[in-house]
Amino acid sequence: MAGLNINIGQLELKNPVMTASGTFGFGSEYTDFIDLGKLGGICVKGTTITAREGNDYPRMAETPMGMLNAVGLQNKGVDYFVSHIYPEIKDFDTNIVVNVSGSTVDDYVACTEKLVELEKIPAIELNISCPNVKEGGMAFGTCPTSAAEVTRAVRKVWNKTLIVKLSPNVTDITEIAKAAEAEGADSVSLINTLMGMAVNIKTQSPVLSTITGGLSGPCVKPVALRMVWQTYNAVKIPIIGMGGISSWQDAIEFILAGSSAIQIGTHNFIDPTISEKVVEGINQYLDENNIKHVSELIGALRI
Amino acid sequence: MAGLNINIGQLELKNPVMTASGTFGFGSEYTDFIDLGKLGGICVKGTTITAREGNDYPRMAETPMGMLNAVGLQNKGVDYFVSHIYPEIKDFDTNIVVNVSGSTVDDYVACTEKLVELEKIPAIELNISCPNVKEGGMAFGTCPTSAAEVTRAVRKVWNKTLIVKLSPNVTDITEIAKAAEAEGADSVSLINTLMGMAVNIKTQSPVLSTITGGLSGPCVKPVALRMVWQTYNAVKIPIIGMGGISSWQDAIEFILAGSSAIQIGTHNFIDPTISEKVVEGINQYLDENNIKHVSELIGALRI
Amino acid sequence: MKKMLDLLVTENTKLNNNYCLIKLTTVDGSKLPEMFPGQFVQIKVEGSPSTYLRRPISVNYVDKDKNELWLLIQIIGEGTKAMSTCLEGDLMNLVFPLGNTFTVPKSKENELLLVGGGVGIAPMLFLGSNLSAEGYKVNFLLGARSKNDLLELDEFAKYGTVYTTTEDGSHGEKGFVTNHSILKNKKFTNVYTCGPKPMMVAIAKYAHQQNSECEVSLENMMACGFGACLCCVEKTIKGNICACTEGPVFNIKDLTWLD
Amino acid sequence: MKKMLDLLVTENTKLNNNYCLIKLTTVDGSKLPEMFPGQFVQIKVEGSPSTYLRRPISVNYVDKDKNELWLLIQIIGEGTKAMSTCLEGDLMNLVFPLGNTFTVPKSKENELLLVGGGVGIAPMLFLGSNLSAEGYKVNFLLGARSKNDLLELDEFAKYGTVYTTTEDGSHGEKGFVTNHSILKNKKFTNVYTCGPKPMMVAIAKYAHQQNSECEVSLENMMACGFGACLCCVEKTIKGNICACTEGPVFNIKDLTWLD
Ligand SMILES: Cc1cc2nc3c(=O)[nH]c(=O)nc-3n(C[C@H](O)[C@H](O)[C@H](O)COP(=O)(O)OP(=O)(O)OC[C@H]3O[C@@H](n4cnc5c(N)ncnc54)[C@H](O)[C@@H]3O)c2cc1C
Ligand SMILES: Cc1cc2nc3c(=O)[nH]c(=O)nc-3n(C[C@H](O)[C@H](O)[C@H](O)COP(=O)(O)OP(=O)(O)OC[C@H]3O[C@@H](n4cnc5c(N)ncnc54)[C@H](O)[C@@H]3O)c2cc1C
Ligand SMILES: Cc1cc2nc3c(=O)[nH]c(=O)nc-3n(C[C@H](O)[C@H](O)[C@H](O)COP(=O)(O)O)c2cc1C
Ligand SMILES: Cc1cc2nc3c(=O)[nH]c(=O)nc-3n(C[C@H](O)[C@H](O)[C@H](O)COP(=O)(O)O)c2cc1C
Ligand code: FES
Ligand code: FES
Repeated sequence: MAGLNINIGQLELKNPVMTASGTFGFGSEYTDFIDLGKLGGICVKGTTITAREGNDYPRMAETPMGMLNAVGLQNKGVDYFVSHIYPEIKDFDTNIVVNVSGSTVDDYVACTEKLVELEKIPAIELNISCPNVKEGGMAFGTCPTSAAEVTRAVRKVWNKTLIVKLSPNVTDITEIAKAAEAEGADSVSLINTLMGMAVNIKTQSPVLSTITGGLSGPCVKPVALRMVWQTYNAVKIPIIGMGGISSWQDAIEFILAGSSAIQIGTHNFIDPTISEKVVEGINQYLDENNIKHVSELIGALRI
Repeated sequence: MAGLNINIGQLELKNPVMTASGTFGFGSEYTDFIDLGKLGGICVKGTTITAREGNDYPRMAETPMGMLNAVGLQNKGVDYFVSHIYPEIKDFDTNIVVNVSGSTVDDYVACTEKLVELEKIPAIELNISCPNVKEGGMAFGTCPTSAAEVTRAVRKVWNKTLIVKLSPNVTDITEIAKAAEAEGADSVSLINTLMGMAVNIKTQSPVLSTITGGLSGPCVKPVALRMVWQTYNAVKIPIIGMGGISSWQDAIEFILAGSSAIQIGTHNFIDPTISEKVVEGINQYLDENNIKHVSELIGALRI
Repeated sequence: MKKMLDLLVTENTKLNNNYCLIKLTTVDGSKLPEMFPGQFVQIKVEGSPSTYLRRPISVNYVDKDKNELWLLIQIIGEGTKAMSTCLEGDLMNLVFPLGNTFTVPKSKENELLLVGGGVGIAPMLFLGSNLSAEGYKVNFLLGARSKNDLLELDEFAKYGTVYTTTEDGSHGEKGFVTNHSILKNKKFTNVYTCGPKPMMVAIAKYAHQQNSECEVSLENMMACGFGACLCCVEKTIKGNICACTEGPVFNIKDLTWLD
Repeated sequence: MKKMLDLLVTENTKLNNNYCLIKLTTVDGSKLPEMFPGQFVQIKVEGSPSTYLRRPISVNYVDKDKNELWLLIQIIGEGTKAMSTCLEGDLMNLVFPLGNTFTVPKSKENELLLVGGGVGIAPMLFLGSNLSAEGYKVNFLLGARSKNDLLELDEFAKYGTVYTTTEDGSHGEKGFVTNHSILKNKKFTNVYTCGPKPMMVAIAKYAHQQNSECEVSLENMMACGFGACLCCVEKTIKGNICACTEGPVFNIKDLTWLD
């Protein structure tokens, strides 16, 4: 049994496998299938200062080896999270990371302030990369100055682990990563969804009510891996890699490319037990290759 | 039989179906499989002012519903093209578009000047978006100023149809498209490949000799469609859409999203007859939907 | 409790060119989890390159004696086509049982009408069989394009009176289910329906006029099927609600269809 | 002329756990296009979601009487696994014939050695059968891990003398083909080889020392297979050359392996 524990800032993960926000509900949706205690952590659904209805149906489309979604951050708001959801999930034997979204810097700060008191929330992930909301969201993540601004503001009110989640819809993701690092982010996670679109040729209309949506699943893996590698070579803070991971082999690819931890998103829908399988697979790979600790593998790509 | 002819600048296509540069050799590779005369046009392999050996093997990797390539513009140089290849292909009964690449603005101009005299080359496609060469290439396509600069310089020496091929590896593709339009491009074609990466976990090394490469195939279709739609709403010049087209249905999606013509790339490798099939499929779709001319479908998405 | 299980195909019968009936049981002979009418399963499609997500399919019937789960499949795209080629002895990976169930009426005296159109008949067989077993009076109203597309009629007949319509008049009354004379001739206290949306809307309107209770089963597009992605939402009077957990069965009063 | 054709599977024999032999013929009984030893086909894999590109497979043998094309397949990943499950009567889509061919020696007096390792034996059967039919003296040297992995021995025996090595000594000499005593005991004017790269390099070195002509058949990764993508290049003394059109057969003198 190889060593699997990984620290991201002050966040101590028993292993590098987490689940991605928006694909894992609040964790309880998966307790019939897996033991959450086996996972390094779970990122719960994007939370905003006030409740949001999200976008109209249809909100999804299947694409070659992937899917588009346009959920649009449907959630009941941070107060509901604090009063109703947190009590239900706080005793899970894993790290719960809250994914925080907003339309303005003040939104992010206000939402974060409500989470500070929650003992069992050791980390938040700032979602500055959601392509499915009209205001804010992705806009913060496509420009270094605004990424810096929101990171700085939240850093002031949040002393636990701060992860900034980056958008792949940019010319140079390392600029944004460096901006977040400079403002004190403990980690960057990437990638959020790539902006995409699907057309129904029978009705000659877009499939999604929002016309465009976010692409995820195995189809985006090569792009995600490339961005992890670029970012690994640009920042010193740990990277949480994701985008199309559907097997332990994929997870190893992300770790070799520079991820300290990984998140599994869309593939949870296809195999709700995949996260547990990835933990086992990583462990076995390390053993078979005589690697004592997973940290030896991070960014260890032989060039 | 619906009307299929489409004009791109002065370039007259008998139908909107073209093949994409780097995936169709110089056309002769496909004459065993199809009648080139059935196609609107073919874009031949990227040509540079001097010969290039391209990158080392391995140059490709399969990915979920796509592939990465790192060919790196291997070609014998424009002089060889003019003296040896052009005479062989000039009598094809279709439009031959030469894809022009370079490391400096002068390269692009010098290469273009050699092509001006060739009667049977009605158009060139400026490749300012190749992710597989160290200098120039994609760099020109990721910034509006340099895209403008190279377009302006080439426009001065090329009075036939000028198509500028855009990179998807940007925050806002419409800015680049608008820059090319402002400098007199007759059309923009998009998308070139998305920059991606693959890792071999057995050898713990990158699959490609160049570490990163260009992603193409059905996996990129949603991103390509989105960019065509965004660009259609930003420029007035015709758009040539591509990225993952593998059926006539895909081609219709691209036309509805705003493409005046389309190019088929990677899927030629899987089905070398696909381009002819797409022409037939579009024609049949138009007939079945009582559409008299394909131009009625361009950007006709019902929102 | 929801499970992810490989089940064994015991039978795959081609009912006509577009439909097949697949019967499944457990590999190790253990009992199938308890399922309720209206619930569905999420199937992993093997051998279809264009199918990445699972496909939701209703529980058509559960044969408790044989420990068999029936799925009635209409071939409409690559995923259902690949499923339809499975052979006896193959394994199919299912996540199930998912979703809610229909409401059982308070009184056994109630007159029940179960309306199915197209592949929407699938959940009606299981619902009818359960209600009839509990002593309710069940009437089925089934519609299809032609005689050939009216499926499982013998099965339906076991659990209630069967009325049919076909568009070409080759079986039952000619026309759509919504025009069947029984709707005028008889009064139903509870109406259950599944099928194409225009049909369900028409049936819902009829039920509304008659002051009957009406439940519809939706087929919204789904990614996960168990409440994790929020993709399958239906607009209700309480806002956007997941069709996979709080549905697929909805009381028409909660929807915004008749506004 | 290259073609894209659906061929009919007439036979699929499992040779051992990792290998199968698939025989194909035309659907309409028309004659198969002419093929030469060293050439290959590009197969479209059905039913494997992870396989997007075609898979290159050598022509193992062409049975002109039966109008049959043989493919010897080693199962190494999802694509070859899916191919190996094809059944008699299935269709397989091929783009073929592709690539160049081996050089026929000038004199029939020449002593020829055809060396195959692993699945690299595939093209050697076709090459040997053709050379033997033209009156050449053919010697085969075939290597594998163990007896069980030495395939088509009866077929090889029809066209020449067969020498074998196995790593565990269960058939022929123990060790690798490169250690076989015949290499010391006999002099060959022409050596042809296909197999794992280290084996081919060793054989090429041997041939070089012996001043023999040597041709190797490469298995570079390919996307198109017919010269359109420039992905399959091999570094040669003339620069990067496509293995799918100017290969897969190369004279070792043109490669940079021995530098
Ligand atoms: C809860 C539920 C229960 C169902 N029960 C059954 C059943 O018992 N038997 C049965 O045969 N089918 C049932 N369906 C429908 C079935 O899931 C779809 O027909 C199937 O997913 C289509 O997959 P495909 O790959 O064959 O077609 P695809 O290639 O995915 O689709 C073909 C076409 O149908 C459209 N389409 C696909 N799924 C949907 C959808 N859910 N809503 C609207 N349009 C869609 C696509 O956009 C496309 O145009 C049910 C669906 C749901 C949500
Ligand atoms: C000209 C030519 C002739 C061939 N002839 C035969 C033949 O007659 N019989 C036969 O069984 N095989 C032959 N091969 C090899 C065969 O094409 C591969 O084994 C096959 O493509 C693997 O596909 P897969 O989907 O099963 O495995 P994949 O899942 O694609 O690959 C499994 C592993 O093998 C590696 N791999 C796959 N293909 C290659 C390659 N070409 N070079 C290096 N590594 C690779 C992958 O990187 C991966 O690690 C030939 C190849 C070429 C180029
Ligand atoms: C249905 C769906 C909803 C998502 N919602 C969120 C969200 O609320 N916040 C967020 O940061 N990312 C969200 N994402 C993005 C994922 O967390 C992840 O970054 C992305 O899907 C790439 O990983 P994958 O390919 O493994 O899914 C969502 C993704 C999907 C598919
Ligand atoms: C092997 C390969 C080589 C390519 N070479 C070129 C090139 O020389 N010039 C160019 O502009 N684009 C080149 N491209 C990009 C394609 O023309 C096209 O833009 C891209 O592949 C997206 O389309 P597709 O998904 O249909 O392949 C190449 C693509 C591939 C796969
Ligand atoms: S399908 Fe995912 S929440 Fe309903
Ligand atoms: S495989 Fe495409 S050129 Fe050789």
